Amino acid sequence: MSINLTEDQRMIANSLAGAGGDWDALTELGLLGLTVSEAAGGAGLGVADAIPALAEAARSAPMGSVIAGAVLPGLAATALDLPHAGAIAGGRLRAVVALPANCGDLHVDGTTLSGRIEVLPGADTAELLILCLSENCATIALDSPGLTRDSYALADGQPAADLVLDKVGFVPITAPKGSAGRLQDASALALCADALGAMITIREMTRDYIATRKQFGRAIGSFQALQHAMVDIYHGSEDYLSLVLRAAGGFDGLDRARLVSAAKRCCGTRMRAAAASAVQLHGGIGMTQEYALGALVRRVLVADMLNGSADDHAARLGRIIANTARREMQEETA
Amino acid sequence: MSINLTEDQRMIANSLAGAGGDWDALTELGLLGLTVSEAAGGAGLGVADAIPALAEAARSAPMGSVIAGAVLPGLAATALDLPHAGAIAGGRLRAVVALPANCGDLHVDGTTLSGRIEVLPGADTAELLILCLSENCATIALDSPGLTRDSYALADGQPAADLVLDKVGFVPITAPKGSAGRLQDASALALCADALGAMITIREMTRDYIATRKQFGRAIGSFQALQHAMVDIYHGSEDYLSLVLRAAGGFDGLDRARLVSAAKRCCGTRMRAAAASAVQLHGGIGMTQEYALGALVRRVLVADMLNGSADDHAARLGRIIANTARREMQEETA
Amino acid sequence: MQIIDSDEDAAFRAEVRAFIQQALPQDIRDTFFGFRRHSWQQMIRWHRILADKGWVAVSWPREYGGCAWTPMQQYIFDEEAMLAGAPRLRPFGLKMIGPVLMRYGSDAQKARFLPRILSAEDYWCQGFSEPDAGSDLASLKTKATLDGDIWRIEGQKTWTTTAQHANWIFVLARSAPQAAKPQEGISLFLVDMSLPGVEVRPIITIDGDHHVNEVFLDGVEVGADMLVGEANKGWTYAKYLLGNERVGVANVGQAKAELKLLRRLALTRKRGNQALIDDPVFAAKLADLETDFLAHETTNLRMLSTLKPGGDASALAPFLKLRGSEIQQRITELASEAVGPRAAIWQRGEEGDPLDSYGLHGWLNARAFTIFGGSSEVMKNIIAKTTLGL
Amino acid sequence: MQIIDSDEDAAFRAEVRAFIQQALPQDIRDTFFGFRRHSWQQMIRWHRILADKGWVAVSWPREYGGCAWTPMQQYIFDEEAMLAGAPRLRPFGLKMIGPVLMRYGSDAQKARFLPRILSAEDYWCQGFSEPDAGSDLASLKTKATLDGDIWRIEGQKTWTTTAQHANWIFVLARSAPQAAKPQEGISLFLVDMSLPGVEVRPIITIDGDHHVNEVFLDGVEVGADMLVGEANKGWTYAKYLLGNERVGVANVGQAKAELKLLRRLALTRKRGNQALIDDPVFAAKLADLETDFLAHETTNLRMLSTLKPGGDASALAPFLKLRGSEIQQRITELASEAVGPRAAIWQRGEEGDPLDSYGLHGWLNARAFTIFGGSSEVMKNIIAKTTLGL
Repeated sequence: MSINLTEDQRMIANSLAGAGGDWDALTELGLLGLTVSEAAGGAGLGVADAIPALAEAARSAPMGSVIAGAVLPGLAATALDLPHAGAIAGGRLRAVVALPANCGDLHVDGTTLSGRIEVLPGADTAELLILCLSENCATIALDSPGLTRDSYALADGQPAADLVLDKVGFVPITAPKGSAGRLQDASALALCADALGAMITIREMTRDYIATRKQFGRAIGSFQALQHAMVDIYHGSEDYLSLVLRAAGGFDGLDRARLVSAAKRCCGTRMRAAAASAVQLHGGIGMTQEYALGALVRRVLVADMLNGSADDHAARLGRIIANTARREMQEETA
Repeated sequence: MSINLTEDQRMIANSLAGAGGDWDALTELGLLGLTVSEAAGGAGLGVADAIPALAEAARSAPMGSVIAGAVLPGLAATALDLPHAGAIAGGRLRAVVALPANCGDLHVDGTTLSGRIEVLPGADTAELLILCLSENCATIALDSPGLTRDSYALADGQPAADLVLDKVGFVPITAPKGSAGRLQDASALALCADALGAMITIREMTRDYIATRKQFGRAIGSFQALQHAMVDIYHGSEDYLSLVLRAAGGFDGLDRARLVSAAKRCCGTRMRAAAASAVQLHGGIGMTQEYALGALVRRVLVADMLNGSADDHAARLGRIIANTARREMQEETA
Repeated sequence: MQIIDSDEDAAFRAEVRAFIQQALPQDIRDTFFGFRRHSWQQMIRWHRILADKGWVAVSWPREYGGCAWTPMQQYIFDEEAMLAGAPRLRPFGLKMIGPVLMRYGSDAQKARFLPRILSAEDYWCQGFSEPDAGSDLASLKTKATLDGDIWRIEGQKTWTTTAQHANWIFVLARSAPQAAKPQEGISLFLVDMSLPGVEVRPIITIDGDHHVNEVFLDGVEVGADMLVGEANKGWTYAKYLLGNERVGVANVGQAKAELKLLRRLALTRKRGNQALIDDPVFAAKLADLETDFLAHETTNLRMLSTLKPGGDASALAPFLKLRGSEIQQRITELASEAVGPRAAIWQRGEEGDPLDSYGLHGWLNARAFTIFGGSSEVMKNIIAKTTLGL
Repeated sequence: MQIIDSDEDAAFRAEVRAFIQQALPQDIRDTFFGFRRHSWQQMIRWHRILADKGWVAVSWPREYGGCAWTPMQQYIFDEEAMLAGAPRLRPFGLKMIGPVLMRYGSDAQKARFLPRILSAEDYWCQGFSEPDAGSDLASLKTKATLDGDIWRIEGQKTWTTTAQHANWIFVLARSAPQAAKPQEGISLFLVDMSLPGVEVRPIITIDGDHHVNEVFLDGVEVGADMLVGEANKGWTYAKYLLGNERVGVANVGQAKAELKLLRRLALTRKRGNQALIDDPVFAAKLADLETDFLAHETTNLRMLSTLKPGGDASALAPFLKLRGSEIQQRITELASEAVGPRAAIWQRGEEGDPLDSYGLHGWLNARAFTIFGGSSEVMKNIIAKTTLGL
């Protein structure tokens, strides 16, 4: 099985895979405006279309930088109708989106903002911060006085930063109701798509490895316990693929929260375990930095760690399920 | 590995295994006074000594009736210093102990008691009810006016009953502090011991079955996936054996709650899964009522279901662990 | 991937729902929503109601009296029926021997048997497994000897579901004992269970119930017209049949209905001071189960969407069987936890405890799902070989 | 089974604790309790402190400068040292080649090497695995050719832990290539790493760290006095050595200390409005991990209690290795969860993030535990064969 793509999605996926995180290539190929509205000079791609393309591209290149630097800023600029949309689409302004999951203790004091924003991918080089917390959104120039950043790399290779805000000025934006939640879910699902691409590559590598690696005079893939472990990886990742694509397809419907949290939960439980199992099946070679597996595994882990933990998403699912049960009960007695 | 027993424990285990749930045999062999104090004519066995003997006996016979009809009443009679102790030890009075886990909504109204006691093993034929809820304990004659019972069998074969109390008279007893908690833990651990004996027999049966059953021209125990599943059952049950014996050995220490809950939790998680895996390894034959496996599996399940669920015990463990962490932190800063 | 009905499918769903609403008897509904198992009689009644409507063979072509529904329509119908509390029709005629006869049977066999499957005049059971041929089905020992125009069948079948109710059995038997491979030299026969030499003995399973049987075939004589297709080609037909069986046990609609019941159970039970469904630890387990179900449902639809009508589902079947049976088991796991200590009570009498499907009995019964119809281990072997090429 | 110190053991524990309290340097303690990994230098310092006290070889007989402690005393010492934040001494000399030399080595070898292991003048590494001989160690290809009185060793070893620090390596090499079975015709050699032809190349692992190496042996020449025991009997010595290695990785004391750190981490992190340790879902996972550790600790003690001093632990070893490595992995799993999003930050510089042992790095590093020193799959194969007779 593989990811079914439309012709357009396949073209975008190919471009994304070619450009990877290279900013100039992304600019040249016009990919920075992927999710910016057509009115503002972008391609106007919605989440439902962007996710399958991202997942496909993620099979050959990590998409973290693309998500943080292009997909999310474009979605935010479009959703909040920002004047910066054109500059973002044209690659003239590097923007980054901070969401509730990144923000611990931000507080507004009149016209300034103070607090910390943590582990924000892309924040190392961005010029504009788009802050989306519930209905209160804002833009902040990242060279504002009072704003300091501490940059580093994440385990999947993409750069990120912590931001400390000390009475930093901001431009308030009135966002349409639900924008922050929607962007938060888009961000979570985009991470899931990167992990999905990585996972499909992991499973292909692992299958090929055990089919050829010999120990005890035979391919290790002929040992039943290893076969069954490989089947679990394969079947689990097919199910995960189903969840990610379904969440993309249903992103604009009423079921968005449930579908996204299901995909993200699965990323942190079954896919994390599947990635570990893939290392196990590789044996020693899977433990080496040089071999491609490790970098792929780290992408699955980073996708799990950011934008709400697996337990956070299980808790949200639990609340949705309880509400469903109560509604069903009412419908029956009504 | 096997259960290490003292000479005395082995003698008791052999007698218990021989008598099974047969009341006359238990009376004849003097086993009804096993845990009644020596002063009252019993053998004065403590929990630490009774548990290994029970587990060993449980390898060949279900111990549910013995636990409900002899072990717990004896412990309760001794702990509460009941005048009935001698009659219980002599087999002249059938008693049964109700603990917090059995009692949902009991309430006292002056000198009478009302409410329900549910799924109480041994309550079908008992004459005396020993009720232990925190410091408030009581004895109740089971033929009292206002008391009705609904008897049935449990899935492990032992009889049990629900009791409905409607303004039933009782004899109040002032119990030493902590008696109910201690009896509740003794009851939980005794169930674990029954499941342990069953589990050891299950693993032996399963090993023997896969070593001899042939499919595809070879013993199914030569298939690696089945071997590994069998190793998990074996290793898991060794660990469970460790937990049960350790809880018995530490029953009179400060760590009782943690040790008992760990054993009970393991019964409901790993042992329940191991029992299911044993059925799976047997294939069709394991699904038949006629074959001995099913009755053993049901004992593991019943042990899990009574006296606090696996989640109840995990929650208790969680509280103990959190307290430990806080104490350790204080010790360090002190 | 969007799981939203097209306008056409939405109209179809509305039609289906309306029919079920008025046609499904209340007592059958109540059985399901009362956490009990449907009886055989209830299932047959529902079968006949559907037969009258012409909705009993959802995947069969119209020429044989089927609905010829698209996979999506079949899925919608199953989902609606299950969520309404309808019984599952047994697959042995409709999904197993029926399609085999359509593809490999003679015209006479089709004309004789297919209508009687639709009408429930015949009910079939499956004579495949034997005491020494379970997972290793190809090692079966039942013999069929041709004597003039008559096949004489001798052997023992086991784990035969609903043999106590069925009047026909399809039987795999070894017709060429000298064949080079065990898979060769096997034939598939249609056997009238009222014939002399057929004896059914019940097997009581660990849940205390009577689902399966031993079937003894003691020199049972059938005519050459009861041989399906060619002699010694039975393995081919059996593989086709098993593929269909395993797709069937994806059990998406039924699992969806069972999950609805489980939610209700968890809403009405207490843990501490709150509803069990609000307990974070139980809720996390339920969330994982619903997530895995959502994935299974979607994978199932993705796979079915690649399948042409009448196509060979054997490559997909092991995936659907594996996860479908696992999810059903996990539903019984959480259900028995939700029931609490009362789940330890052994079934009493015919009707049993109202919660008996959801207590220990449900759990014990569900153990069979990963054993029968191809064990999970065999499914994984097949996937490793055919899909992964290992 | 009681896990309460006897009076004697309690006195021993008090003595051990008092010594560690005054002897363990504060910076070493701080490294551990600051969630960081001990450096090689810290480990060597602690080794020398213990050597001065005579407490470095806890299981060795007194005649070789060991403590000759009972298994219970060894256990107590390990527990106290780990809980205080001490580094684990590397096993290659003390637990691997040392015991092999005591049992199979010549008097000259014992006299020369054992004291230098105690004093840390020599540090050993293990030349067993090869690129094509990992789980299937017996297929190793490194050759040893006898030329007069000189063995010439040619080959490549890999996954050699701490080869960058060690000055000696023990090497398995094929000395009789024509032997009937691959296990036969292997010899065990002691090789000075400063000899010409020995080259160490680092392998950077997925956690970005340098734990393991390739060791190339390019015509390295050693005298006959560097052969352990008899030629071609090396497999026997290797099995003895691996048994000891695997018992060592039960890692009970270390896991106990790591669990203490994990509890502290969970106490100081928040989930919602409460400490993470009070979150019911996290608490349930922690409870399961602590339960499995309690079981492992107890099983370990039960097993060791049946083992005579100096006895062959090979039957117990696979159990201890299997569960010990699994528990260590699960500690890193919960720890990285407790650290939260900051666990996604890649290590920076030498010192790294203070939480680096407990974030992603710890998790990645722990993947090795179920692979190296005998993979979990191989351990299960051994148990199935030797303990279960399958």
